[in-house]
Formats: sequence, structure tokens, C-alpha cells
Amino acid sequence: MRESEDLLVIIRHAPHDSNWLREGLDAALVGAAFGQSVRLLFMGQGALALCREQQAGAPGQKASLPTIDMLEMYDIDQLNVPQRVLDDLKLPLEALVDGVTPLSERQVKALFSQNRPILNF
Amino acid sequence: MRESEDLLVIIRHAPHDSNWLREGLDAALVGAAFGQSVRLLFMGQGALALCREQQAGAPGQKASLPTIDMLEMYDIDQLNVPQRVLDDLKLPLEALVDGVTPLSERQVKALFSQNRPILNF
Amino acid sequence: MDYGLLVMGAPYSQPAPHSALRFAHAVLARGHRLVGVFFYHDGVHNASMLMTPPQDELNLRDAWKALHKEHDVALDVCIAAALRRGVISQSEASRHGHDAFNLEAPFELTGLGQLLTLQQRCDRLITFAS
Amino acid sequence: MDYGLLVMGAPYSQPAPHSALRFAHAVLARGHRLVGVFFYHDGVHNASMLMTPPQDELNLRDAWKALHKEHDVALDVCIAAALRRGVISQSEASRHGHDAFNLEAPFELTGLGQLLTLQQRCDRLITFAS
Amino acid sequence: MILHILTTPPTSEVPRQVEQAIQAGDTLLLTEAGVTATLDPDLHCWTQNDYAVFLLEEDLVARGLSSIAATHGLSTVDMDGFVALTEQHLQSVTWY
Amino acid sequence: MILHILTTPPTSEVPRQVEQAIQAGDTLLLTEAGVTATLDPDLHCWTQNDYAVFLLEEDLVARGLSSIAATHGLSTVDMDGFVALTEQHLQSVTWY
Repeated sequence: MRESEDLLVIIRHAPHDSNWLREGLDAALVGAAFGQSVRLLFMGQGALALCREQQAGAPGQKASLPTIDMLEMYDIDQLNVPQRVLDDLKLPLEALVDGVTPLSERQVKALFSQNRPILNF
Repeated sequence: MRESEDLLVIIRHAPHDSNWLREGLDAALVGAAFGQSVRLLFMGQGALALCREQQAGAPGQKASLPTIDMLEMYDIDQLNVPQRVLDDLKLPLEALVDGVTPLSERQVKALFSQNRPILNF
Repeated sequence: MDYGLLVMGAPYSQPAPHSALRFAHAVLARGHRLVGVFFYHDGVHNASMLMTPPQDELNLRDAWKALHKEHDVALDVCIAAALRRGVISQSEASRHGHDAFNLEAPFELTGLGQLLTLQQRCDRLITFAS
Repeated sequence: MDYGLLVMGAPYSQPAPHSALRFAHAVLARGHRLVGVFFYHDGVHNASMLMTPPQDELNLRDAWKALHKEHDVALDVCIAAALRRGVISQSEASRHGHDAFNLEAPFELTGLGQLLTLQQRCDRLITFAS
Repeated sequence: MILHILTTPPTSEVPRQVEQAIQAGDTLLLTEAGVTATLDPDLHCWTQNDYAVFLLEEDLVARGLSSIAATHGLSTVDMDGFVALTEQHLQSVTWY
Repeated sequence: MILHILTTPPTSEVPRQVEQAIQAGDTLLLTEAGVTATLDPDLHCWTQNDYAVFLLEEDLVARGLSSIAATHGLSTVDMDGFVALTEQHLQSVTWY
């Protein structure tokens, strides 16, 4: 056991492409339910999880947007995405849900602290 | 049923990273056993399947080099790899098994014919 | 035309089987015949009777089974790929000393040769993978 | 030190469980304690009793089981991830109307909270994925 | 003419493989994660004139990218159109 | 100091994510398909001086790349050394 900061959950997979997004969000929700303060960082394709117009997918694929919308109820209000990811993907901030905070390169690196538990999905 | 040229099996996955390589080679071997003339094209990471010094992997991961060596017994002697793949990966031809033929961009495109059955792994 | 599908992704983990199922219905809706679906690589998990998605989600295996029932689509599963991934029929299970099994008709364990046969006898073979 | 492992890849299809098993033995060889392994995502397939690799290949489930037996390593499997992928215990199987099951002790179906507990109580949590 | 079905995003190494295989007169259909190519109109597949490119509408809608595709004036097909493309091409190759 | 474990080849999009997270003083361990970085000594991870980089020897041997790693003078650790690295770093992140 060690003294720890808030839990960092990294989401790097897009909706519908796999179950990574959903299972990553589940881990964040369970962390919050366990009383941990949770911060979400969306990297790479994971930023697409924040697209405000996304829908349910093919038969058997559930929408993940309702889970994103539910995060605030669990006090997960830190939805971070590196500005560089938005630039790389050419993803306009206006296409994303409300409450997303873009981070500078320095701010992203600052999230990676050895005292912070991290789960990378 | 349609008149067909020889079967093209494309291998795009490296040894040990998944079962794609093995299952792709199995398809080539079964094609040959069924009397089809089989041509193998190694693209992307798949070119690493040809490294002559490769070994067995972690516990439970079998070596795939013996299967590569076995191909000739099934009359699969067309082991093709785009020269561009070797350049991209900086993979020297000397590091590969014998009998590999590098192909020019034009030669690669010529392999993709609508009358040729193709399986892409 | 006669169509065959090659499915190489696992339900819920990979989009391939979901896309394939959607495509299958569109093929039939356009008046074509869907001869068979061959499950290879992680696609063998589509055949598992033990798949238990949450109640508000589609059970992919049941969806394939319905396709077989309504349109006589063969559901062939590569035996080598299935066995190493823990998908096994009753007869194979008893041959390998397992008490249980998780694959039954209309899914059939077959050799990889069946894939090549499907490719040869169909006008179109469409692959859905990962 | 106390170590925990998070395994999120399926045997034979993905290198993660093979690497994890090798790492587990190295951890023990260096005198550490391996508290538990948590199987999530496609890693739940490691627990399948029906896994039937060719005879000249290691059975990964048996290898994990041996690790439990010899070193008292807990083998926890995320229940939500397992059920949708067709990995299920006897009690869950009967609850969901299945005649068969493919997960038994020493593997245990547990909630995702067990992962967070493992992370909190171990000095190190190492992830092996895909 | 071959129908190439690309299921991975522009950031993966797979589109590079498709470029090596595709020829003038072929058709490229972007499905699943492949539809994220919508975001970048400067990608090679949008700027070349050798082959037609379509996006699978269902996958575009699922990912919330259809209004961006419309803004960029990109062509889409629905699942019925996907089947029609397979009718028109003797051979298809799926890149994943 | 964090131990970053990278399991994907240089052609994937994942090394780019690692670059965004890794800091001076961290350590990068290349495992599984990550060891194919061996082939290209011009990659950023080999030319930078901010953090140490190791290749997992077992994975290098399995892929037949150890003589190339030796030629390029790259540092390797065996599985025991991998555990030692996790001892020395409070936190690890696996990139896959």
C-alpha cells in the first residue's frame, strides 16, 4: 500500500471498434464507486469516444455515449484530451460533448506521476 | 464457380504477436493440399515471418519458422515480399530465409487480379 | 448470386461479426443466396452457446442461428481454430476428455478445406475480420 | 514486494498471457510475492476449461492453475467481461439457463472492484494486454 | 476491378498496405474504424483520382461523423449499397 | 519515474502516445512486437537522451532480431531484468 493521488484512466480506443472503450469506462466508474477520485485521459482514437453525434452501432453493439454522459453523476468531471490528439485527428472541439478540457503537451506529461495509480485501456 | 488463377494468400502479421500468421499459413497449406497453386505475399509486419533466426516464443507459443520451411514441400515456392516493405521496415534481405523474392510496386499490384481468389490474413 | 462470408472476429470484442450479420441481412434482402458463413480465427467465438451478453444486448450466436433457420445458411467453424480457443462440440469434447461442450448444431466444426470450398463454389466471398 | 498482474489478452491469439506467465515466474524467482492475477477484456479466455490446444503446446489454463497451486496466487476473472465472452461458472450458468459451464476453481468470477483492490494492496500492478 | 474494404483508421499501418495493392479502376470502401478518414480531407485517398472511394453510412452515423462527411462532400453508401458494390466487383479484399 | 512498457511496432500509432506521456528520467522497455524497433536505429527512441531504453531479450530472440540489436549496440534485459525494472519504478504503464 502506498499513498496515492487520484486514479488516471486512459482511454485509447474508439467506440464500436472493440470492447476496450466500454470496459475502460467501466473501470473508471467502478473506481469512482469505490470512492477514488478519477481522471479520464482520452488519447489517440480514444478521443472519438467524445463525439457528440455518435449513435448505437451494428446489431449487438450498444452506444457508449450514454456512459460518457453518465460520468458526471459519478463525479468524474475531468475529461481530458491532449490538444495534439485533436490536431492529429483533425477533430474539432465543437464536435465533442461538453466539458472536455484540451491539455498542452506539458499538462499531459504532468498527469503521469509515479504516485498516481494508472489504468491504460 | 468461376475460372480462377492461383490462390493468393497475404500474410500481414508477425510471428508471436497473434495467431494470424499461423492461421494464415494453415490456409495456404490447405489450399495447396486441395490442389490449388498457392502464392504467398508478405506485407507489413508479415515480412518478419521470414526472419531466418527466429525461435519459439514464450511458453505456449510455438515457432512458425518450421511451417515456413515446410512450404516448399507443398510446392509453395512463391514467397513474395514488396521491396517497399523491406525498405520501410529496414529489414535486410540477408536476414530472411532463402527463396524470398522482393517485388517492385508494379509487380505487387499485378498480383491483385479480379480472377484470382485472395485470402488476406 | 451465391455469397459466402468469412468471419474472423469475436462478438462484442471486435466489430467484424456485427458488420457481417448486418451485411448478411442486406445480401438476402437484395435477393441473393447466402450459402454459408465460415468462422475462423477469433470468429469461432460466435458459435459459443455459453455467450451471455446483458439482456438488453443482442445475442450474436442466436442471431446467426436464426439466419440458419430462416435462410438455410451453413454455419461452419474451423475445428483447429475453435479447439485452441475453447470452443468445442460434444463429440470433440468427449474425445478430449472434457465433461462439457459449448458448440452445437446448427454450427458445425469442420476443417479449413471447407473455407476453400466455399470460396470456390460462391460467386462472392466477403471477409469480415477483427 | 507484493505484485499483482492484470492480463487482458486471450491465449494463443494474443501474446499478453504468454508474456504474463513468463513474467509471473520471474517475479517469484526473484523472491517476490505474487498476490493475484486479474483477467479482464479478452483475458477472461485464459480461464476456459474447454481450451484444447494441440498436444505439443502448453495449456495456458493449466499453467495458471499450477501457479495458483504452487504459489497461492489468486486467479480472479471479471464477471461482466467473462459472461459476454462465453466464460461462465457453474452457478452463473444455471442462473442464466445454460446446461454447461467452462470456468471452475481456482479461477473465480468477481467484480471489477477486485482489480482496484489488487492495485491498491499491491506494491506493483503490471499490465499485460493484447 | 477489385473492391478494397478498409476497416482501420488512417493512423494505422494498414492504409499503406492498401496503397500498395489498389489500382486504377478499383474501388475503396471505408468501413468500421476506416470511416474516421472522414476527418482529414487531405488524405491521399481523397486527393487521388485513380479509384472511387465510399464511406459506409451506418458506420459513419454510429461514430457521429456523418455531418462532417457531408461538410467535406464525401460519398457514402448504405449497407444495401455495400452489397451492390460487391455485385459489381468480382473480387473483394478486406484490409483489417 | 515511470516504467513505460511498449508492446507495439514503430509502424503503429501507439509509440506516438508513449511520446506524449514519457518524461526525462523515465524508462522505456520494448517488449513483444515493440522489439521490432531494433531494425531502425534512426527512430526517436534511439536518438533521444532523456530516458533509458531497453529491449526484452526473450522477445528479441523469438523474432530472430538479436544479432541485429547487437550490431546496433542496443541494450537488452532478460525477464529477470524486466522484473528488476519494475522493482526500481513505483509505477508502470503498458502501451498496447
